[in-house]
Amino acid sequence: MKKFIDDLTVCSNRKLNNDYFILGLTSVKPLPAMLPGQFAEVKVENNPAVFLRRPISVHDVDYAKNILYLLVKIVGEGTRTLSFLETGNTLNLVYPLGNTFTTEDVKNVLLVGGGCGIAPLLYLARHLHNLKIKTTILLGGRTETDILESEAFRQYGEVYISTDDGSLGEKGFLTNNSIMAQITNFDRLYCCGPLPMMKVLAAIAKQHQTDCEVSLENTMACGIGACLCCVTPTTAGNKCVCTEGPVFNVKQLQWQI
Amino acid sequence: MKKFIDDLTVCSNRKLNNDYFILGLTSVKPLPAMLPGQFAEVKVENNPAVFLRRPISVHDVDYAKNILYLLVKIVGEGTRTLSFLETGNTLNLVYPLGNTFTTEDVKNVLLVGGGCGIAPLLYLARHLHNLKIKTTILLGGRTETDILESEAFRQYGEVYISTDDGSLGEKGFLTNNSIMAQITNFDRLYCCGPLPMMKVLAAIAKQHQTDCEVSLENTMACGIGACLCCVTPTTAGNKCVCTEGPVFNVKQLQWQI
Amino acid sequence: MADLKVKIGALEFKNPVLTASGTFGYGHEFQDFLNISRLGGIIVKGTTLEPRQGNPYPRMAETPSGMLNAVGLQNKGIDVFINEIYPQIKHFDTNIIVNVSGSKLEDYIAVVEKLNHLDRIPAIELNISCPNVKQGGMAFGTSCTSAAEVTKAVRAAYKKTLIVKLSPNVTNIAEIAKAVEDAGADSVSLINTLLGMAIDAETRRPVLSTITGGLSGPCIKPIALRMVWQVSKAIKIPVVGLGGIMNATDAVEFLLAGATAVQIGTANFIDPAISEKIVDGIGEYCTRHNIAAVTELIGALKI
Amino acid sequence: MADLKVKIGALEFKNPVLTASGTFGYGHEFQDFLNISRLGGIIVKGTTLEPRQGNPYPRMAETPSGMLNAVGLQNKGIDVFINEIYPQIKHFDTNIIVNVSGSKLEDYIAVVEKLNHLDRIPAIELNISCPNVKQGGMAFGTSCTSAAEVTKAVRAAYKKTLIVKLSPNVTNIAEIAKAVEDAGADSVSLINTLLGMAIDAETRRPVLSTITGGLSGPCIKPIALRMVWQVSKAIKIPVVGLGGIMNATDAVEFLLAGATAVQIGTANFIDPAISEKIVDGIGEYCTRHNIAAVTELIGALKI
Ligand SMILES: Cc1cc2nc3c(=O)[nH]c(=O)nc-3n(C[C@H](O)[C@H](O)[C@H](O)COP(=O)(O)OP(=O)(O)OC[C@H]3O[C@@H](n4cnc5c(N)ncnc54)[C@H](O)[C@@H]3O)c2cc1C
Ligand SMILES: Cc1cc2nc3c(=O)[nH]c(=O)nc-3n(C[C@H](O)[C@H](O)[C@H](O)COP(=O)(O)OP(=O)(O)OC[C@H]3O[C@@H](n4cnc5c(N)ncnc54)[C@H](O)[C@@H]3O)c2cc1C
Ligand SMILES: Cc1cc2nc3c(=O)[nH]c(=O)nc-3n(C[C@H](O)[C@H](O)[C@H](O)COP(=O)(O)O)c2cc1C
Ligand SMILES: Cc1cc2nc3c(=O)[nH]c(=O)nc-3n(C[C@H](O)[C@H](O)[C@H](O)COP(=O)(O)O)c2cc1C
Ligand code: FES
Ligand code: FES
Repeated sequence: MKKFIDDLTVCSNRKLNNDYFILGLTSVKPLPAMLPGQFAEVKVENNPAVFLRRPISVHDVDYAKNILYLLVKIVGEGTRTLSFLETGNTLNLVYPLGNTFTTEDVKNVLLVGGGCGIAPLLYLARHLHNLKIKTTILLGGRTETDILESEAFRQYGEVYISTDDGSLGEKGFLTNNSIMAQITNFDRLYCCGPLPMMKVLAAIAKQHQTDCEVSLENTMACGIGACLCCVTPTTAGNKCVCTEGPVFNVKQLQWQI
Repeated sequence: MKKFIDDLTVCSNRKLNNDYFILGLTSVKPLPAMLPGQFAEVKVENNPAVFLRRPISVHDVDYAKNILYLLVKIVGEGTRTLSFLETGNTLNLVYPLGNTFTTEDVKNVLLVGGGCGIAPLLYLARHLHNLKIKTTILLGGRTETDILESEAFRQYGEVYISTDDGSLGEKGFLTNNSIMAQITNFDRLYCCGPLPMMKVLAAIAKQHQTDCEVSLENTMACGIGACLCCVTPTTAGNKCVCTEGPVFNVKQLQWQI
Repeated sequence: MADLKVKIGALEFKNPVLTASGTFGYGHEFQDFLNISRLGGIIVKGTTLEPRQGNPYPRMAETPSGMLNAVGLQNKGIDVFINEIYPQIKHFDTNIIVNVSGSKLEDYIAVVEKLNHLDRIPAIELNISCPNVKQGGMAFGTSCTSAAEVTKAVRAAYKKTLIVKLSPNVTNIAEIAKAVEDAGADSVSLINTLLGMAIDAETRRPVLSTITGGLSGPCIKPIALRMVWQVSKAIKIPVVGLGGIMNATDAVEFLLAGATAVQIGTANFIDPAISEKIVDGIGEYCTRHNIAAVTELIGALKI
Repeated sequence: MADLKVKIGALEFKNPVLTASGTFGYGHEFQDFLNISRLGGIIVKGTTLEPRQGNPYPRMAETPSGMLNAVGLQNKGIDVFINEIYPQIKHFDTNIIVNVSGSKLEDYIAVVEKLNHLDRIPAIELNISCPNVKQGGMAFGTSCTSAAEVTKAVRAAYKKTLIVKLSPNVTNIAEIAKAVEDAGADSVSLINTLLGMAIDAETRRPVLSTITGGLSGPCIKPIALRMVWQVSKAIKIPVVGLGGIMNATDAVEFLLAGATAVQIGTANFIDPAISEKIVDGIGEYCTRHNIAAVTELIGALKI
């Protein structure tokens, strides 16, 4: 897929709560084709503490309105600076980068997002819905405010929710949610979230011989396979998360599960 | 004089033309005592290209309204970033720094400002006016847009103008302005502007045995006499422009004039 | 339009802008962003005799105006380069230079002997300065004797243009450059990364798996510029300058300091189109300053 | 509230935060901005036997996340220090340390013999690493033999705590630290500035009057941190770490890497109140991490 380096224009910046916001970005040109799971390398301006670009997933694309959405969690200087962006500001993106989730040979799937891990899953849900694949969504987080975009997900399938403190949905870890009892019904799990969560989920999936794809978040310098900084060990040696991922089938990974 | 490190609030940012602007800064506390010729070390935020503070002269102080004015010329990244400041923004200053013009033993003086060199002279003119010292002002620049604040100066004395291209006032170098014919009438010249201009002026003053004080603009790191980066050779050895200047009597300097 | 051509030994470059090893992949990663044939040359990732997996993750840390890397020469080995990568990139209308790395003298020799046969590889850059591998690498580049020894041996085995890449982690880089010149190199390139370290105060752990890593980016530019200046005064062969070049002005500074050509490294990560922009920018600088040939700038610093 | 006291040899510091020579004047320049008696110590400007005018202007260049200086040890000489400056600052309730610089061994000796007699100067920092003077300075600090020689001679002449300040412009700083330790130093401090250069592409001239200068600021922090880590593993005497420390987190990183105390340099120019804030910040870090004594952090990096 052709990659671009483009100045996009911020057309919205919606604050979800103190930690999360969604940027809407548009362009005078039609946005390029993007696949679920892909990401952009975002240039953070005006902050001396930020030198490299920041990788952010494609959260959703509205081709009719020519808007790309990014869902961002504020964790440090770069994401904090992005949170201040206002309508009309410019944001430079290198995109779309990385591979995509595979959607072949499946009829019934479960999307599992932990906290900010839902970022790439909404666009995937939309995609699966278009492909008429039955989609169930499981969202988890520490507390209520970590459960994001549940209404948007409901357009595409049934939504289950877990919070560690029980403030929304079932109380407990996402991996203990009631939907997990039906794991064998699903042809594939798609998962994005904190590494420990993904590992537990991958272990459960493995136990039930359910296929499982995960989206990884290694630290990146270039995002285009040039620096070899973002590797993860796979059955075929070290692979770049930015080009051969971010989506991996857990079978490819060297996880001790 | 006690020095402060303070966050001031931008209360105005007046664009004079494409190159120059005047910032108004206020504080919840009363502004400290400042003398004409003194300067502030200004912290430029949000620009990765700017690491050190930038020295900017006290252009004027309105103690009644508790406002400090800085007149700034856009020459690089730091001053460009300052030009974007908006009302309500915060600017951190270390100030007031440096010495002051001497105003003892004079009755009739000439202030000479080249371009941005007028920055410290307006506050000096106000000061001289309060002291009832007869003040004449000579402003010079390449062209019309380099002649700044002439109306403000007129409150304090007669204003003469020279521009290289004749677009305002007399045509030619400021050092050839008609007022210079009366140089022997003045007890002292106060001068700030480009170094070559100040040197020519100092030479003329010397020739006519007229006293002359100049304000220098060496590159500075600390502004408080700690780094010794800003020295100028004087009859008493290398002296810091930030503490023993920026104002020097040309007699102290090692200028070949 | 100024003449941007420069020469290193017998080799002509259409302009002085090359891309630095390890920061530009094999070139094709950047094809969507710029026209590779507009560059003076590209230097591909450090290539060793055998395939290497490099160091464990994490391999990268952001630092003030720069970054640390601890990639550790991950590459598929010279045979895969020759059989699989070379055929994909040999059509690029630019000088393709292979960065040759290794831990043993014999490995360097084995690699360059194979490279002798590749028509479209007119030069190699001998990496005796990688800080991120346990054996060899930088060790070769930090003493005059070993730097001269490896250069001499490779010189004997390699027929085309030989550029030796120097380490900045030394007391006297000019001395090492001189040793390398005397040993028969056609050119030296400098600097490789400076050895640095990052710590996460919250977890109290090193950020990199290897504890230390190589520092690159604009933070090192003043050091690189000083070394290029020192080295270019000390030797007669052309110097290729790099270290923190982010734009055409930076590149011109290196030329003025004495570099015949420059390499763009970390800047490729911030703006993958930057190298071509720097070619344009140098041209514009020449036009603005009435310079007919970029060679007029080389070492033209007014002291 | 954690116990912030640290010791270097017999000398106790109320906390590990000192200010670096040449960046904090003689302390009184900063009195309007902070309470000097809250600092662990202040290290005054490099002092030589005779007064020195330093280098010509311009002496400073801003660089990415840092600066170059070429001050060149401008100071009024040891006698003026003793007779005029010392009386003004000796009341500060902190450790006042004199940074002793010179070009000749005899000069160092002459200076330290005079310093022996000052009650309120409990230690000196021997500067064998200044890159900005033609003779001596850094030359002493770039070979083990000369570093050991000058340390030994000064050790014999100076009775109180002797800290030797090392140059980062070397191939193997741990080796030099070891030589200095063996020669009798009580502590080493590192790093002094890295030799760098800045060029104005428009005028095609060096920015500094001396062409090259010393690089400081956050840009050098990764290098400084690496060197502190290497040196603290190689020697038994305490290490004082500095180079680009801008805040308490940076300071903690140096402690974790093995430093017993830290120095704040260029950061004083950006925020003249920073050193005291760093004292507070280290205290807060200890509280947040349940650390009873700051000494627990020294070398506590988890590998
Ligand atoms: C392919 C990919 C897609 C991503 N998609 C999204 C997304 O859609 N929305 C979103 O909010 N974030 C996403 N991230 C993570 C995002 O890139 C980081 O949160 C961001 O780079 C942090 O920048 P910062 O300057 O705010 O924080 P920093 O100051 O750089 O770091 C703050 C803290 O976060 C840690 N950190 C930084 N980057 C990462 C990382 N990549 N992985 C793990 N820890 C890290 C640091 O170690 C530090 O502890 C994605 C990452 C990758 C690799
Ligand atoms: C005591 C003092 C008072 C000053 N008062 C004012 C004032 O009231 N208003 C105002 O606009 N400016 C004033 N200046 C000058 C001002 O400090 C510089 O213009 C500013 O620091 C430039 O910052 P920058 O980041 O925009 O430019 P940079 O990117 O730092 O530099 C742009 C160009 O300007 C040159 N330059 C930078 N600083 C100086 C300097 N100090 N002297 C000469 N050339 C320099 C650089 O070499 C470069 O060519 C004063 C300087 C001093 C020392
Ligand atoms: C991620 C990364 C990988 C690198 N790999 C190599 C390499 O394989 N061989 C080599 O000689 N230099 C390598 N380098 C060093 C660069 O080629 C260059 O010398 C250094 O980064 C300084 O230039 P810069 O500041 O412009 O990046 C690498 C640098 C980086 C950042
Ligand atoms: C303007 C300036 C002057 C300095 N003068 C001295 C000096 O006289 N003696 C000395 O040992 N180090 C001197 N140094 C080096 C500092 O003490 C310190 O080692 C160096 O700046 C690195 O620390 P930093 O990055 O925190 O500034 C000077 C540094 C600067 C910036
Ligand atoms: S981030 Fe550079 S290769 Fe993946
Ligand atoms: S700017 Fe530091 S002494 Fe003047």
